[in-house]
Amino acid sequence: MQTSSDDVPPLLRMTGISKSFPGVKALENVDFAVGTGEIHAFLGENGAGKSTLLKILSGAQAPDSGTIALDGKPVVFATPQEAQRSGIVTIYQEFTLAPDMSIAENVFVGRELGSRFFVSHRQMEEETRKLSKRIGLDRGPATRVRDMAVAEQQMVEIARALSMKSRIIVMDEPTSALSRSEVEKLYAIIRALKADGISTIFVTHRLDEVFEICDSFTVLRDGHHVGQGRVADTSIEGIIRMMVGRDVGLLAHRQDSSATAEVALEVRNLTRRRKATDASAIELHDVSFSVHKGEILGIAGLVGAGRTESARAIFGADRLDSGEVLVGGRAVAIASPADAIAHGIGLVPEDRKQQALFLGLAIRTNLSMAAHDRITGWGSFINVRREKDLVEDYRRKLNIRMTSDEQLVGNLSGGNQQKVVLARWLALRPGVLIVDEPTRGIDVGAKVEVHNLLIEMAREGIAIIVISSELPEILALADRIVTMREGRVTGNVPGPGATQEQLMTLMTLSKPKAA
Amino acid sequence: MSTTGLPPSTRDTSFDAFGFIARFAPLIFLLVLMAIFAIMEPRFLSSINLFNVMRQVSITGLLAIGMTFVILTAGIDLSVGSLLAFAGLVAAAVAKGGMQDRFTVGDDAVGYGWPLAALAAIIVGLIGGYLQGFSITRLKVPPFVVTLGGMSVFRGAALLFAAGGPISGFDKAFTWWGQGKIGPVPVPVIIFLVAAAIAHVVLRYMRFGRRVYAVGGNPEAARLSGLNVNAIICSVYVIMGFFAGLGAFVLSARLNSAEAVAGTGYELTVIASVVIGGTSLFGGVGTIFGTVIGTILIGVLLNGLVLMNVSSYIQQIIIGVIIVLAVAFDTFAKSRRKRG
Amino acid sequence: MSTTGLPPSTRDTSFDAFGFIARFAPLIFLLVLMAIFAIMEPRFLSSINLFNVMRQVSITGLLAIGMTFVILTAGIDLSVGSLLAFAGLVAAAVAKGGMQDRFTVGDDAVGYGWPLAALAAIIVGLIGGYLQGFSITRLKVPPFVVTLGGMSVFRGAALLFAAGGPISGFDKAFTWWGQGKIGPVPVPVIIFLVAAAIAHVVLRYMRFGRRVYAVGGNPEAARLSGLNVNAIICSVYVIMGFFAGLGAFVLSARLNSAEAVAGTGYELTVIASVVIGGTSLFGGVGTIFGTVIGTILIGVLLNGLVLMNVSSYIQQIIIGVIIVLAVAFDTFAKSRRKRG
Amino acid sequence: ADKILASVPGLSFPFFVHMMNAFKAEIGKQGYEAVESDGQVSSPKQTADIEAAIAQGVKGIVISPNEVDAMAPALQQAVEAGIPVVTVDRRVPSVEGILGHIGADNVKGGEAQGNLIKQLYPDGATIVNLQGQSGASPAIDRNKGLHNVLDGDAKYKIVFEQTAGFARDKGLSVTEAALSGLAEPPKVIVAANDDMALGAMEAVKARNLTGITIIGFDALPEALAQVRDGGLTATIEQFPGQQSALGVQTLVAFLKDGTKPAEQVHLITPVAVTKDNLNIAERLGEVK
Ligand SMILES: Nc1ncnc2c1ncn2[C@@H]1O[C@H](COP(=O)(O)OP(=O)(O)OP(=O)(O)O)[C@@H](O)[C@H]1O
Ligand SMILES: Nc1ncnc2c1ncn2[C@@H]1O[C@H](COP(=O)(O)OP(=O)(O)OP(=O)(O)O)[C@@H](O)[C@H]1O
Ligand SMILES: [Mg+2]
Ligand SMILES: [Mg+2]
Repeated sequence: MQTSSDDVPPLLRMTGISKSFPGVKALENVDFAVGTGEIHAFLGENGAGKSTLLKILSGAQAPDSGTIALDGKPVVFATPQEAQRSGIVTIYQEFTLAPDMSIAENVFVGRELGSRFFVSHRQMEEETRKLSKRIGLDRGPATRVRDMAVAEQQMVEIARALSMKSRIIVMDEPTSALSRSEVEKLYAIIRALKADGISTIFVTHRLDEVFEICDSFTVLRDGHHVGQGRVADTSIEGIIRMMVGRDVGLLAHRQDSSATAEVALEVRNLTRRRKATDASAIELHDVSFSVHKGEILGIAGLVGAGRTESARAIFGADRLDSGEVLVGGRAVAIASPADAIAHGIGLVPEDRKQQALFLGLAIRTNLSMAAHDRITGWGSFINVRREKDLVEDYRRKLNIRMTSDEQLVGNLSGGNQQKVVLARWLALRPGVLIVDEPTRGIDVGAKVEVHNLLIEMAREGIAIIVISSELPEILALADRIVTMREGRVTGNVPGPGATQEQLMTLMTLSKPKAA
Repeated sequence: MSTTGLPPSTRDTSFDAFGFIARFAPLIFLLVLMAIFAIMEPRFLSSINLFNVMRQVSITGLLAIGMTFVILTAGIDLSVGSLLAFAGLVAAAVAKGGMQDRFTVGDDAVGYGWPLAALAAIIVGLIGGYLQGFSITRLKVPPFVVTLGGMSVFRGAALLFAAGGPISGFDKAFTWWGQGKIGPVPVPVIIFLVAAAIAHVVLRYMRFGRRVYAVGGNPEAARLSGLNVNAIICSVYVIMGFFAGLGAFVLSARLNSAEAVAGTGYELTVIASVVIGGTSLFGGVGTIFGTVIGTILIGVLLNGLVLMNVSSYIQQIIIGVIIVLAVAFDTFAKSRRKRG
Repeated sequence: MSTTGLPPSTRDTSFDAFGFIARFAPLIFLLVLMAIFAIMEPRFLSSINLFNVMRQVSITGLLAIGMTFVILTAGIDLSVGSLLAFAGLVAAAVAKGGMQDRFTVGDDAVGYGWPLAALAAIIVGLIGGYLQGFSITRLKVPPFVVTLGGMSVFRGAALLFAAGGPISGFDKAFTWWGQGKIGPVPVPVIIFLVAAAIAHVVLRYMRFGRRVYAVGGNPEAARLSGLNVNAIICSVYVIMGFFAGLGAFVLSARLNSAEAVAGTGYELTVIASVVIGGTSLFGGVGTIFGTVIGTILIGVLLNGLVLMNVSSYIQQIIIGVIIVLAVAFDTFAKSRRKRG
Repeated sequence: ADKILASVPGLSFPFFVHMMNAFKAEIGKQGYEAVESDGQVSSPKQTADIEAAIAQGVKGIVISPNEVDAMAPALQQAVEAGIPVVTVDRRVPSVEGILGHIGADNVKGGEAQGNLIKQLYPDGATIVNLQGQSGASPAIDRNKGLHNVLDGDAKYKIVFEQTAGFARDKGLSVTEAALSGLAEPPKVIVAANDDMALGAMEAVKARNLTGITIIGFDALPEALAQVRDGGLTATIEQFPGQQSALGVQTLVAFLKDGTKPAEQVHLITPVAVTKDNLNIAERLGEVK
């Protein structure tokens, strides 16, 4: 294991990097160094400035000041292309795929294979097939990206990075959309890269991953460099203290369940086909479960298990082919999200940028969007006073970091954006709240806050369904856990006492097992 | 184009000069242009001329208000000119008491009176708008295509209705709406400004306005927030239709005549007014205030160049260049603000 | 609009009928339309009439090929008609050896010859396209606005250049490009189809083409993938300019005349052709094959209705409705293919 | 110098460019300064131009209105502001106090086309009629004139009638469709302006048809050249230059010493120009 010693210049050294956005100093005089063949964890709370620094490294943004040196020689990257030529390859936090092009075309965009002028679709698809196999993406290379799930899109991003000649691979939260088995495959790849002397910069909010795979780390807080070191020499608590400046528990733990006997929501035999005409392409197959008032129900499954599909179908976002939804014991017809909301069901979708946020509108407008009834005064005029109070209320409850409620939501860091989306649904005061990957891309501190919030809501009598790819999160929160695989429910077990191993078995089962 | 436009409640807390310029870029551009014209032709600033400009823009201004709603949802309406022509003819026929009396002039001309005529124009506009909104939301055909089709259909309908000829000669009560004045202010100008004020309040302070921005900003998120996206999209075309009908009535009153070829080419003028005012064609960003400025800017350009007796060919060149420069200035000012 | 259009390399492993219909929806619609016309007016299918249709659409078809590139990047070009008029006049002036000999007819008319004239038209087109591409990428003004400005500027330039009059009467070698035939096939048709074939190959098999799709699909992603997005966007307007120039040359040859008002309203016809062919106005989705079908569809409509001697007012109504239906059919077919 | 507003419906039409040039030449000759207004085929635009001119303080207005009814309020305004108005080519009867009108009735022009057809084909003929832009008043009037003469006489059959929008490319494509739609070629193609006639001529040439009479309208130089060389049979001369000059003279006479024209409406009779009377054409000099 090589590390950077003081006399040999490290592979990469960024010195005194500063960058501000209007109203925000995203980075101030930050130093950052990575050695050859090192797996370097880059850590910090939401909005600490990680993505900004990495965008500067990859030539996507220009720093206000500071220098970058590769092999001790100063370099300037004016465009992503220049960074790529120097061997710096980046997987960005936001997806950078063209939705209507195939996997192969996305992987090789800008570097198409073929002769001088003509591209060879065959050659690109061949290469893509190999890459897909390596990372476990089970899709034909000609599949259109638009038709794929979020996790699969993340894998396409990884495939693209791997297809480039690199010395440093920058991965900005590559695992946030992945579940355990894909994460394992990614680890294997990163280790193989390391063996070839390729360095990886790895951003994650799942701190256990740092200890599983990383050699060294750098921590950022509020745009300042607050610490660095070798992973072997520290503990998870030590890193958290550095990140947030105080002690935080890793995960919330539910002391006592608040579940009642009253069923809030029940679904029976939900079935949905991908193609209207093709009975074999079933996405959801007789999915049934129920959730009680005050209960937290966890849904666990691998990527593509159909958890998101179930949630969207219940919420009326997608049509069902058959099945029943019962709210408070009565069958209801839900044809649109508006219907679901009318029946007191809320959904925090898994992809906040595409499905939840109005990036060009203010935080205030975003937060109150589903709760106009609460802030509308006489003659359907918005009561701005009441709206501002509402925002202030949730800013305090959720500890949202913002400069004012007029700030554009698009300028918030990912974690704070997620909190705004959660607040939107809390403001609605639903009877049933479905949260799909509620802590995706959220830092540890915020994660605990979100967990406590969910527990708090359950205590108030709301029925909560948590979909998460992180088993520890499900285990920590859920009163009861439903597992799914390939569109079917494969298990339904009590939360307390369940183990990761037990859940993994159920998640990979192909036949349902009695609970 | 990620940084254009100004959503209704974006404010930076700290004052900064660039923020100010960015916010009022279209207005600043307009004032500079007016200053230049005033220097080159002092009569430009005479009150009679300024009222002329305002009266001239009041019709396209009404359409631009409706178009702002449409463009805020990332839509577009190419049919406004044709719909205006058709609605105008219907209003004219009602005012004349039917097609037989089309060419009667003077007091004999009283048909069903202006209130019914105005109502007829507006109803035609509403129906036309609704049909298009329906096609967009139900048939899922993009607005550009639906309204391109509508442009052709309504023009054909107008020509058919009028058998190609104009209908003219209304009573005084009718023409007052286009030719009258209240004090020194022409009636169409008052109609335009009142409509703008109402639209401003709706977009900024009412729930419906909020939702228009939301649908334009991210339709999928709007749907998942429980908004009835189809209803909102359909309604902006109905609103556009309302303004086309109102504009048709005022135009007929102003010209004391309605013709089947009225409003030809208005769609592009109107869209240009809206965009110059800082509204993004990608939806979700824009204000009525900007649209009013954009409308006046185009009117000032046309009027100023005529006053200076610039050859009409060269006028077209200048207008084209200035439209691009106005938007470039707006974009530039906003990008400066972002960069800080 | 999430599922419209057909990317060139989407293949389902299993064959399904809906997929097939979705893929060829515009073609199917065209064939149905032709069948209806053929039943109502048998002469519609005469080879001479079909060649007429093809010759008629060849000019807008050339423009539509260029427009496909533009729309694939989520852009738009409203200036094509004006640029065509300007380029045509310049070509005509070159062919006549200057403005003095504008009306000379016959063999005296030989000026600098057709090769130079064609070159001049194309150069004007390229420069016009480049200026617009430059304004879009450097001044960051949206394509709609830049080309709306360009529409006004080029028209003004054309009127100024020709002082409002036409330039006509070219030599035989020149007019052959618009009026000649090779075997039974009119030359403009050959030019159109060859250009379409080349554009098809470029978009589908060449590096540049794939990048056009990438830029249209997600410009930010394209930039982060190391593409020079500005260069690609600029170049599609240059390509559009090339086709405007080529179209201008062929049109002048066909009419044996160039005039300043040529191409008025072409922009909407051309855009409609492209969209009917399944290209998404949001970029990233579309094919040249579709554009050719869309172009022919509009030509068939115009020709068929004229042939049946339908009143021109009713024609406009029918055309508007059918454009919407064609796109609705395409959208519907595609939505059946895959449910979202 | 004092200013006179000269306004035409649209300077994108060669016909009105010629008219404007004649206005400007005559205004200059009379010692005034011309203010040019291009109506851009839009009544509101021409109205705005008139209003701007009133604000600017012009001494008089010569105008060819885009649409006679729609331009009435603006002209009324001018008259009320004490500005003398002379209309050219298209008359606005509803406005009282217009100083004078010089014109050649478009209906009469259409009639001249019809009469020529009757004269050339006393035994009857089949006719293709290319109409002008839908809804435009000259298109309506010229079409009306043609029908006035031909309707009611069974020998003259209009076998095909379509608008070609005053445009040459449409004239060409509509003629092509007409020729393929008709069982046998027509005897006459009559068009509401020269542009469409020239387009029709190219379509006929492409089909190698001979002996079809093509009649245009406006007597543009290019059409005159074709009449001379046999491409077109005739075009209608309305003497727009003469009308314009006369209009300006009428206006200036009033401005200088208050003389009103002897007759308020002065009509010039449109004439069909054929090879035989080519020399009466006003713009023959521009033909090379
Ligand atoms: N384009 C922008 N305009 C304005 N502010 C921005 C912009 N991009 C980032 N910021 C701000 O810069 C700060 C740092 O953001 P950055 O995305 O680097 O955080 P991060 O550490 O990656 O957070 P997360 O873990 O949530 O992804 C945040 O306060 C954010 O709001
Ligand atoms: N790796 C894959 N191979 C093939 N199809 C897949 C794959 N992953 C997902 N899918 C498709 O996606 C559908 C369900 O995806 P959905 O997003 O509902 O799953 P999920 O359990 O919520 O997973 P995620 O963690 O991605 O949210 C499946 O029915 C399948 O058609
Ligand atoms: Mg980040
Ligand atoms: Mg999911």
